[in-house]
Amino acid sequence: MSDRLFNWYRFASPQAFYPLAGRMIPWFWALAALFGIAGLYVGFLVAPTDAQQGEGYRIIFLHVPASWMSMFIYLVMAFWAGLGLAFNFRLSGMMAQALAPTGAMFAFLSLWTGALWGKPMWGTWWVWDARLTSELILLFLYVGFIALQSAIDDPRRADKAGAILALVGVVNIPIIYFSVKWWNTLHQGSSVNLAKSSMATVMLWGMLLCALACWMYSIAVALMRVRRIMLEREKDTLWVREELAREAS
Amino acid sequence: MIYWNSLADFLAMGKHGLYVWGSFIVMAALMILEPILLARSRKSLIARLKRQYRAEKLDNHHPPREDNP
Amino acid sequence: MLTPILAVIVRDLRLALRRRSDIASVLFFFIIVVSLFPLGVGPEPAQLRKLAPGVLWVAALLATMLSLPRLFADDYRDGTLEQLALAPQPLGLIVLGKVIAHWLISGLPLTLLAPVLGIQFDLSGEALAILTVSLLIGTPALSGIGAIGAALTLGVRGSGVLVSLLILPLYIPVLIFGAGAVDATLTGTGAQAHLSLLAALALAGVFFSPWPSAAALRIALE
Amino acid sequence: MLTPILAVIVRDLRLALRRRSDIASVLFFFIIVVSLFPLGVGPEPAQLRKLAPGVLWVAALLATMLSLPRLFADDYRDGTLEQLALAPQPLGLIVLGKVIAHWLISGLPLTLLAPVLGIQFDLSGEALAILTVSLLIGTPALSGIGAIGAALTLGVRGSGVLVSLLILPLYIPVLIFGAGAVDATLTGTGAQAHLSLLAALALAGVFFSPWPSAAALRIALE
Amino acid sequence: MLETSDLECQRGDRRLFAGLGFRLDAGELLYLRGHNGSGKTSLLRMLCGLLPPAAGEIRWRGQPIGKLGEDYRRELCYLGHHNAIKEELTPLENLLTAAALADEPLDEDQALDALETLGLAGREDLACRYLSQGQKRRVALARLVNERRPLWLLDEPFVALDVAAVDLVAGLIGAHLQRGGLAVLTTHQPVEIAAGTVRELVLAREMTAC
Amino acid sequence: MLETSDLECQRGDRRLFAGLGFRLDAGELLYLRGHNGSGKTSLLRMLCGLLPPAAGEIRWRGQPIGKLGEDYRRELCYLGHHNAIKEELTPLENLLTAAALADEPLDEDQALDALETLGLAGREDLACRYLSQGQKRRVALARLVNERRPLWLLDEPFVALDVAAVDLVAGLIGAHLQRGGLAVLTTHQPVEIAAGTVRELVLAREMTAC
Ligand code: HEM
Ligand SMILES: Nc1ncnc2c1ncn2[C@@H]1O[C@H](COP(=O)(O)OP(=O)(O)OP(=O)(O)O)[C@@H](O)[C@H]1O
Ligand SMILES: Nc1ncnc2c1ncn2[C@@H]1O[C@H](COP(=O)(O)OP(=O)(O)OP(=O)(O)O)[C@@H](O)[C@H]1O
Ligand SMILES: [Mg+2]
Ligand SMILES: [Mg+2]
Repeated sequence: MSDRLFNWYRFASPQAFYPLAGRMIPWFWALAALFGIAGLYVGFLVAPTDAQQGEGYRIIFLHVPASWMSMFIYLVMAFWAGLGLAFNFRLSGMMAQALAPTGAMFAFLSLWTGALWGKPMWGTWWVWDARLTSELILLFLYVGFIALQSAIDDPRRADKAGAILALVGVVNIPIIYFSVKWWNTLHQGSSVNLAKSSMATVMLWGMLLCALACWMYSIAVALMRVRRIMLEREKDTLWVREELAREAS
Repeated sequence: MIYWNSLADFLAMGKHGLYVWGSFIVMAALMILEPILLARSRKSLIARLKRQYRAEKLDNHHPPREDNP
Repeated sequence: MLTPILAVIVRDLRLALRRRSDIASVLFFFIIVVSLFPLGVGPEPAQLRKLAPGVLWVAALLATMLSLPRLFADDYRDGTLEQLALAPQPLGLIVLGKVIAHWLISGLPLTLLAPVLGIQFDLSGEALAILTVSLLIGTPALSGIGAIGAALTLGVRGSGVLVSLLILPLYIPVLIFGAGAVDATLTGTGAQAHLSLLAALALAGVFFSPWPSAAALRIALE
Repeated sequence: MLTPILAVIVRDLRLALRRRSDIASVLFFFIIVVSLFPLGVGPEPAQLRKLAPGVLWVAALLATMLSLPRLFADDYRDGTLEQLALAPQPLGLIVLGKVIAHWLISGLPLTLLAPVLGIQFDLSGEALAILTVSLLIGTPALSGIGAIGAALTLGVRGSGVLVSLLILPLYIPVLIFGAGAVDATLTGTGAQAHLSLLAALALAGVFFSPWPSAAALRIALE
Repeated sequence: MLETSDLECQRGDRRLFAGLGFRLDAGELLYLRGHNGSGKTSLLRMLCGLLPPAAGEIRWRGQPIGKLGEDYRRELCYLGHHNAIKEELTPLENLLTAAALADEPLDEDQALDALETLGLAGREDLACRYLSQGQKRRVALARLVNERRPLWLLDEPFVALDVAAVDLVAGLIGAHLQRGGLAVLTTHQPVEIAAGTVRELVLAREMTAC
Repeated sequence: MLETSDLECQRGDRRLFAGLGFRLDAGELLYLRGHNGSGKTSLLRMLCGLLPPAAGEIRWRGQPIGKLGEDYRRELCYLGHHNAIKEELTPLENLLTAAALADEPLDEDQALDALETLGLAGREDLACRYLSQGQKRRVALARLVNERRPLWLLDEPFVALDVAAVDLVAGLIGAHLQRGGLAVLTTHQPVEIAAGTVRELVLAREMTAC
């Protein structure tokens, strides 16, 4: 094993990561709050009404960030899971496990806000449209991942089984993303286009700020959760005892 | 700068207040609830671990595992 | 490369013939689900015709899902799975054999039965043909995808619900395209597109799924 | 006389809690079957309301049938059934305990879930109440009658179909009176008659069926 | 106390034994011997009443066991090839459940003691699925520690046990015989059991009874 | 040929053994000994490659078995606690199927001979469900008659066998060793096996290797 890889490995050890994560969490909370306030200010107070959709379009500032995060978190989770399967890092399984509930929450929020948007816009809460269906599948995948992991007692085995499921489910992500292109559906196509945005710049800004807020939020929550998982899984090691003793004092 | 004329207008959101605020409240609630629940479960976990360590110290078996990655 | 697949298929088929009631119970379940609905809904032909693709496909899906938990569980319990994992061939090929055998035991008979049951719903000849074709193409995907779920939940606490929870979302596209094909024929828009998507799903399901399944089985055996 | 029944119930409930997913899978199946149909059929409330009793009852019946094969099979395989047969109490009482436990694990949760799912079908409050009551009365009959089938499957080799064939005709009256009760409420003719017939079926099912089941089990053990 | 006369066993179209008769009294041990497939398990299951004999009769305290029914079952304890334990439950739960179903009083302390006797201390709360083969057998055998019913029918109790556990179980059976119990036993291993009278019954093509 | 170094086994939160190393060469027999639950089965499964060790390495002909993969599996024959036979199939079918799945040529005559060697003549066409416990084990062991792969890993092969069958299987293992094969064996029964070198490895709290 080369020296560099070894260092990487040490850094990826829970023992080294735990205090680091603890120091990073407040910063991400601060960033999340900052972007969140800015995004909501722009989106709900500054942005003008949409010509076709009226005020209902403001759901976009919630719906799009939630949808993006649900997909993005899945990719990150699958990445960690695959890493764990390939190299047997202890940290990677914990990261995957920590990300899943937050991802599931955003998938649910994407569905919820989408449904609440669909009623006024399309006149129905739900259609079996490709994007909507694949987003629903994403939520199921998250739930399945969580359920599978919690059904297996041995954490090593749980990590591996979860990793396989996560990797199999990755095919769903491009389907969600490109479904509006591949099938002509009720759902809106992609309108964020850096070259020539079809949206008013203000709207775009609001959306991006909200998305950034969700991103920072996800990182903060995932770090919190991974720290909890580390304590739980490594409770018999020396470092957890020392860490807890240090925190108490 | 601010687009709205009155608070009532803001709350009504055209005809779509129910939908917009329904989305917003659920999203906000979940995003606030999640970290709170996490912090609480962390606290109870730490309390449980401390109890366990004290019990182990009392009957003095189960030496802590060295960290071996 | 073919011999181990063949050996597994032959073995599984022979076992299925030995306990014929397993095949029969899948079919029987299918028949019951499909037949009970017209009874419950009432006999107006127009309404029945509209229900038909959904009911038949949902029934096929449920019947397949029912037989999944046993796909690996028996071999796991009596130690045969260990021996299969220790065979010199890649475990994926062996799983492929089991998937094919599973389809021959459950998917194929369902497909053959479907047109007969479709008559109850007053479907036209063309719609019946498309229904059969869609099942013929779609059921292998069900077996393939199902294998992943069965393998992942092997030996896991309370695996029954987990299989459905893991597999069902992946079945939804198959259901949509399958029922969609028949629907499209009924409404006259042509089933071509649905069928080719279904074929793609089936190919992916059958030839890709054995590998993650094999990995999951090795984990279960640890 | 009550202690062995209680002991069996406690044991089976504990086992069910240990593999909680078994209960969950029955419920999950029920939810899926009930929810997929409105999706397949389309959202017109009048049509849905007409479908509701049939779909809910058929789903409950299928969900119960799903959990039946495992009623005795696990105990048979690991030798516990032998021990139960050698217990000093009459085997019938033990089977009665198992039937009650089975109902608590499958029938009762289904019943509790049904009104929630019924809302999807746009049922009125009164119809929902009758639906729940009919399930509450009817599902014990399903467990009781099913026990006979499950016991016979253990004994009679390779003819699971035959058993379902024997059980299903016995299930159909339950289905008819159960769905009929809700239907009658919807059309305003009153559910009284249906419900009392259902109650008679349930009593007979629960208290009579353990004895033939016990006999079938003894044959299976020979 | 336990008598058989002219017992015949037919499985499929194969007659395993016929004309088998023996008599066992309080404090006596009967070894069933015979090669694999000679019908030992079948005979034990007949003695339990699970398998009706093709011919002949089994009597307990002078009465045919078919007539005694529950009264007979209340006096016997059978342990078969299968362990009859639930993999999902812990050893403690398994033991308590088995006692409850057999309608015998057993409190948790007794059960814990029994498990400890069989060397399962520290595994009381681990689901049986995780136990080793021998540990599973030990869980099944832990029933015997507090078992006071007079007739024990044990089908290869020593399988998968290590030497220490074999001695221990042999001791349990010896104590049972001392208390005036009866035991019928099959095993392919040579095991010493302290018993007043040891009878032996060899099931073979040419039957030899004692 | 088969070497392990510094092997560690962890099940749940229990460390069964650590720092285990041994070396086995052609014609040698390794007895694994240890009380119930000491980790013999776990070790055998590690040697098969089914269970990844928590630490340490297993080498076959100098190469780590993880790397060899199929080439290693082609050289080993494992027999576990479970018989790996299908109750619905007959002994003959079971044997032929097992050979086909293990990618070994075996024709019907050879299979029949193997079954006859194990005393199953006359039962070739009876579904295994009807066989006695010992007969089922014999069906599983019949594989060994024509087995020519060099490494045999046998987990309590003698369980449920009668004396004649134990001798027979011991003879099969002896012949295998004579041919230059290797065998790793666990058993709680005292069995004589003719072997050039017999090693012994005791798994216990305090590990003793040879
Ligand atoms: C439950 C229903 C819905 C689901 C599951 C859903 C899902 C998604 C997903 C996954 C995305 C992100 C994908 C991407 O950026 O390409 C997205 C974006 C979007 N959705 Fe939805 N959606 C739903 C309903 C709606 C409704 C009713 C509308 C409006 C009428 C809508 C409008 C949009 C818009 C405008 C975007 C941003 C597209 C872009 O700019 O890239 N969605 N939705
Ligand atoms: N249907 C059948 N047809 C023919 N033979 C049968 C049938 N059912 C059982 N047998 C035979 O009956 C015998 C049953 O033997 P049993 O299980 O009582 O043997 P055992 O003495 O306990 O053997 P072991 O020492 O192996 O446990 C076996 O030889 C089996 O082959
Ligand atoms: N999840 C777990 N938690 C704690 N202990 C476990 C867990 N899983 C397995 N074990 C223990 O690991 C050991 C496994 O032992 P193994 O099956 O290898 O024993 P063995 O030497 O083959 O015993 P036997 O002679 O009884 O076959 C047992 O002691 C068992 O209790
Ligand atoms: Mg026997
Ligand atoms: Mg073992």
